[in-house]
Amino acid sequence: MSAPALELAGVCKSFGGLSVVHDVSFSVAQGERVALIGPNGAGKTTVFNLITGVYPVDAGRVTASDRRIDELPSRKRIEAGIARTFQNIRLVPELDVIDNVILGEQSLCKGIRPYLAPIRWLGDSGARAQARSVLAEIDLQRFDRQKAGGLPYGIRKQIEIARALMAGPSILLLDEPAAGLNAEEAAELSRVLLKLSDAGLTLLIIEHDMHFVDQLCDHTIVLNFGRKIAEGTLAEIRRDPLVREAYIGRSEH
Amino acid sequence: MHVQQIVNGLMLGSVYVFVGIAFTMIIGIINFVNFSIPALFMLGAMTAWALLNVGVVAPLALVAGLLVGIVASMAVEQVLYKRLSGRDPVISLIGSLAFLILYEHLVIHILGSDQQAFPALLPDFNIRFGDIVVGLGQLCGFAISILLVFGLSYLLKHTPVGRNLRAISESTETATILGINVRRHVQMMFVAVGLFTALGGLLFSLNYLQVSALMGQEIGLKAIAAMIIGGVGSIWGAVVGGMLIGILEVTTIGLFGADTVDIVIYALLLLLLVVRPSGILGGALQSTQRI
Amino acid sequence: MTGYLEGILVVLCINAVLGYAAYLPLSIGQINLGIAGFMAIGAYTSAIVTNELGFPLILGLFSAIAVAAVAAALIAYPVLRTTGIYLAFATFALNEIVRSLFLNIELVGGAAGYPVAVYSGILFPALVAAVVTLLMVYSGATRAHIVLASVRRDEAVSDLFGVNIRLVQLIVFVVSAGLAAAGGSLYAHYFSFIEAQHFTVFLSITTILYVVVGGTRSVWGPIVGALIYTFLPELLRDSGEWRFVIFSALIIAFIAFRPEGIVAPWPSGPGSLVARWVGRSR
Amino acid sequence: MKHLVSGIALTVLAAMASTSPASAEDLTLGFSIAKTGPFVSLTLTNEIAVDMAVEEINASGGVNGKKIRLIKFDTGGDPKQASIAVSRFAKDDFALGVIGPFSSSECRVAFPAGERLKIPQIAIASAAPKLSEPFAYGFRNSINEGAIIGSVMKALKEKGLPAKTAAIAHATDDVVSKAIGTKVLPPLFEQYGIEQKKTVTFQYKAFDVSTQVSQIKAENVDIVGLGSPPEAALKLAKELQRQEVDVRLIAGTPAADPDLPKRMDGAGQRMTIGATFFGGYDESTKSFSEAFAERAKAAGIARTEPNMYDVNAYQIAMIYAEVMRRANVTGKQSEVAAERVAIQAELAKLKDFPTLAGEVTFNADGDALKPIYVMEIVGRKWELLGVYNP
Repeated sequence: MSAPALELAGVCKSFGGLSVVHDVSFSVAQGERVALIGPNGAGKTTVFNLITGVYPVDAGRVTASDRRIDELPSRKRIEAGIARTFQNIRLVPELDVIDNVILGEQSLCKGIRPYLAPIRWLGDSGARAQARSVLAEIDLQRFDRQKAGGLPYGIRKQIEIARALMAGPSILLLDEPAAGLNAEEAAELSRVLLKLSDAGLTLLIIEHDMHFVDQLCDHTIVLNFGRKIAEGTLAEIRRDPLVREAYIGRSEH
Repeated sequence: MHVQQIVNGLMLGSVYVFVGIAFTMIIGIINFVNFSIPALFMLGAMTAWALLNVGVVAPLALVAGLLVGIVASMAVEQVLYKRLSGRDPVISLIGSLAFLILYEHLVIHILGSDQQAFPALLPDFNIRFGDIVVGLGQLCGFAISILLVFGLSYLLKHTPVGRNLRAISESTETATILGINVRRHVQMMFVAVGLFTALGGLLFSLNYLQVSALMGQEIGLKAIAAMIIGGVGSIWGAVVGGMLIGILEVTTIGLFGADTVDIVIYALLLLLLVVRPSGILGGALQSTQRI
Repeated sequence: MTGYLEGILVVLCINAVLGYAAYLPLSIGQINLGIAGFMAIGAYTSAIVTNELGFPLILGLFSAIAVAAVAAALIAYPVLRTTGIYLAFATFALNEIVRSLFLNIELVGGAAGYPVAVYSGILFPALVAAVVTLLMVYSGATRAHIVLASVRRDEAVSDLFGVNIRLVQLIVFVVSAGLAAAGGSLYAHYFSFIEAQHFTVFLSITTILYVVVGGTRSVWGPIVGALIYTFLPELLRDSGEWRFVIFSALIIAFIAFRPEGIVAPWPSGPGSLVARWVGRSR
Repeated sequence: MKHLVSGIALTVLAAMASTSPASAEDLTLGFSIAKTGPFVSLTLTNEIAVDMAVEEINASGGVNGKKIRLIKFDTGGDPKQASIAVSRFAKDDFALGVIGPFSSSECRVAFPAGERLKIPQIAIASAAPKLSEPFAYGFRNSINEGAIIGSVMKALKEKGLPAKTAAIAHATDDVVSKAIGTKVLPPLFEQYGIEQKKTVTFQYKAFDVSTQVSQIKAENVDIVGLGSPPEAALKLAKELQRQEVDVRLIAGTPAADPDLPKRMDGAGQRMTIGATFFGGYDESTKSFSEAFAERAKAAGIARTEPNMYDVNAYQIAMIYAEVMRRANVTGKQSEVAAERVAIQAELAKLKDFPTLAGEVTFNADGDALKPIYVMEIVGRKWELLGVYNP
């Protein structure tokens, strides 16, 4: 059994005395599709930020394929194969879509040479070709020359995915990818993610749309008030009283 | 002779305190970097001079100076703050600089660029203790600024308006949600700063008996240094910073001559910015990291 | 080429090079008020090496750029610890220190200024300005432009995708100093005389203002800004002092109604107003 | 973007077209004025004096039967514009010579340009020492400060006025003031056996000079040698009055402003300066002042009394007329280069040329030698102490 793609062990984080993530441990195997669910404010996005190094962990360890990454600066974590998207869109609106995607492979550009090629004028070669192919994978290549700022919410969400894929990650962290998509768009997205996963990409997805999770993920972790309260297949956690209580509160009888 | 030099230093410092407070108030409370303040200082003085020159009676000319200062400050609010509210302070810095240059050239065109003698309204605007001479203009300026600092601290801590202003300084969005009429408070701030800075210009003219279209620049640059050294956003910081620069300038001139004054003051400013950007007293009014 | 236009074109070349020196920091959201200080370093270095060491013009230019770049690299560590308006204040203090230093160094004439023997004619400034413009426009097509726009819009996300923010800021600071020094060298060798009183913080401020008008989000912004800043006063020549009033009013109008400047990739086109309001409500 | 650039190119052409072509029969002179910018209060009226001179010359038949045509260009006191003015006068307007530029900082940039283009320039107010020496085509119708303040010292000695101990106060960031304070005053004090005490310095735009005055007060000297522009002289005098320091200020041409006594408003009593013009000296200066005052009122300018720079500008126009007559200049475009060289030669050997307010000579450095009027402030007016020839 190869080392898990991602493993959290006893991770804690508190902001000024308020404990937001408390002793969370879980692991995501290579090629697995895991969902991270829980009510708002459960600490899901904070876990993502701890994995990607937006802020340091207070305690515990984060390892990616057996390499400890919680001490790496945030800039280096993407080189450990961890790419992500964001809950609220964080693209560069004044740049074309294709340029936004090209930024994704920034971690692979070493030295001065990558900055010398006039990629905008070279038509379809080098960085632009690769970016266009990544966009094609999620059927967005028709937007490549448009400004990222002027596009609808759903499209911009998926462009963030393309940007993350551009970094050639081994594990992709998706923060509510289905939010703002209609049923048909969500189905299309999950079909694309399934194809990527079959190609070996590990997925960890924060999501509220249970139908989307059901279609896509085989393993689910539930957080509530910063603690892991359940883990397992979607069917198992549906029957778990703790989960039901977290979502719909205790019955009065 | 040193006593006179210290008095000179304190008097000089009180000018920087006056304008420094105006800067720090508006940055501290509404996070707006208002570089047009030196122009408001000049507009107050030049308007009063122009009217006195044409024979307008003194009180009327002085009040007119204050009004022009207020109107000019309101224009900055209308054109810049209203349109840019919430945008990053870098744009407000650039916009207010443009206003500074506009007001200066406007005055140069209408009233000329050379330095004018401000008529001595009071025969001898000084008090003398033995051979020590103390400028009355700066003394009242200093007294007014100390009064203002106490007044403002009281207003901010114990009055509803103060509470609203502190809410706005934390975040304009939450203040709006809480039902505070942010626009009215901001306009009030700009009026207060316009009035206060123009008053500073008048007191300066009464004491130094000289005005010019570019008088704001020299004082403005040093007042900004005073605000930063004292601590951006802290009113008491502006007082400490202003006095420090006044004394520093006097001692540097005394020891090394005038040509090293700029180097000493701006080297201190740079050092402080790097080592302790929050200044001597720290941004009391508002978290400095946000700017 | 008439005498009048020749002089104006050289001023345009200098304004363009200086514009790019102000544009680079602006393109990552920084205000560098020290441009005039580095222009002074460039002007004096170029003048000294050509006057005293007999360097040819081109070597004068390169030594000006080199000395300014090294000075910027040395001062960068402390200065770049500051951000936002603190960086603006730090560079403004830096500018005043450099200017006062030159005002008091007798070797370079102190307050009396320093004559420059080697005259450049108009071809040299035009060539240098053209090369600088081409390089900057070329950089607009490379990955560098993408990284700069990304650092300006969102440093955190850029960092997460592997951009070394500190390194980008350092490179921008040093290159901007080099460009300002080039502008200083061109000024020195065409006008044959330099005095420290010329390189005030208000020169940095007016440079930044016309680049903001031109547009800080496109490599063409500084060129458009320099064209307007150079030719508008000439057109209003007979209106005397009014030309400065009109010019500053124009800047305010732009900053209030189109802060992204004339040449702005987005929002541009008919939908821009709607897009802008959407952008603002974000 | 495209339409924008073409728009700007069009406007550039319009700006060029405004320079009218030189008609054949005129003698063209360029006039580099600083109508906007820092010197505006001193330069505003130069135009009136030069227009008066040109009208006078053209009315009396012009030069060699041809009229003088004036091309005016506002430099705003900016050195870059002064250099552009010279290349425009030389290349576009085929001018034979340039009246101006005004200030030292403009001359330092315009003189090298004039030297390259081989076109003579006569500066109006530049007083920085040794500025025109390296330039054959650069002349200055102003006297170096050493001669001016030397005459002031001579007047003090002759009148037996108290001058045993002296201090120096000079601005550090203005080239002329610094030169006066460091290179002119010390040797003069030595030459006249005056014990020189402390030197205090200030920035010319500083608004507060109380520190410096307190230092002077501690020295209790008879006279204070001053190197500073009019504004700083005003500040210092007022502060001396405020701190009740009784001392005589002596200064050179930068402080020579006819309105200074009024602007002093009672301060600066007995301040003594040297200048190259004194309104009430003789009939010709009085009639010039009256004619000047009329035109100044008509133009709505506050100051109606001519200052020495107006007279310098007037003299420059007269000098050009004289040297063009001596070099029998034709003004044809083909001859313009040779005629400029001839004018330069005539200027270099100009000696005792009689004009308003005395005779003018150009020395080897290209600076003017002419009578110096020493005057002191009494009440709110200048009073003449004496006239001295350098």
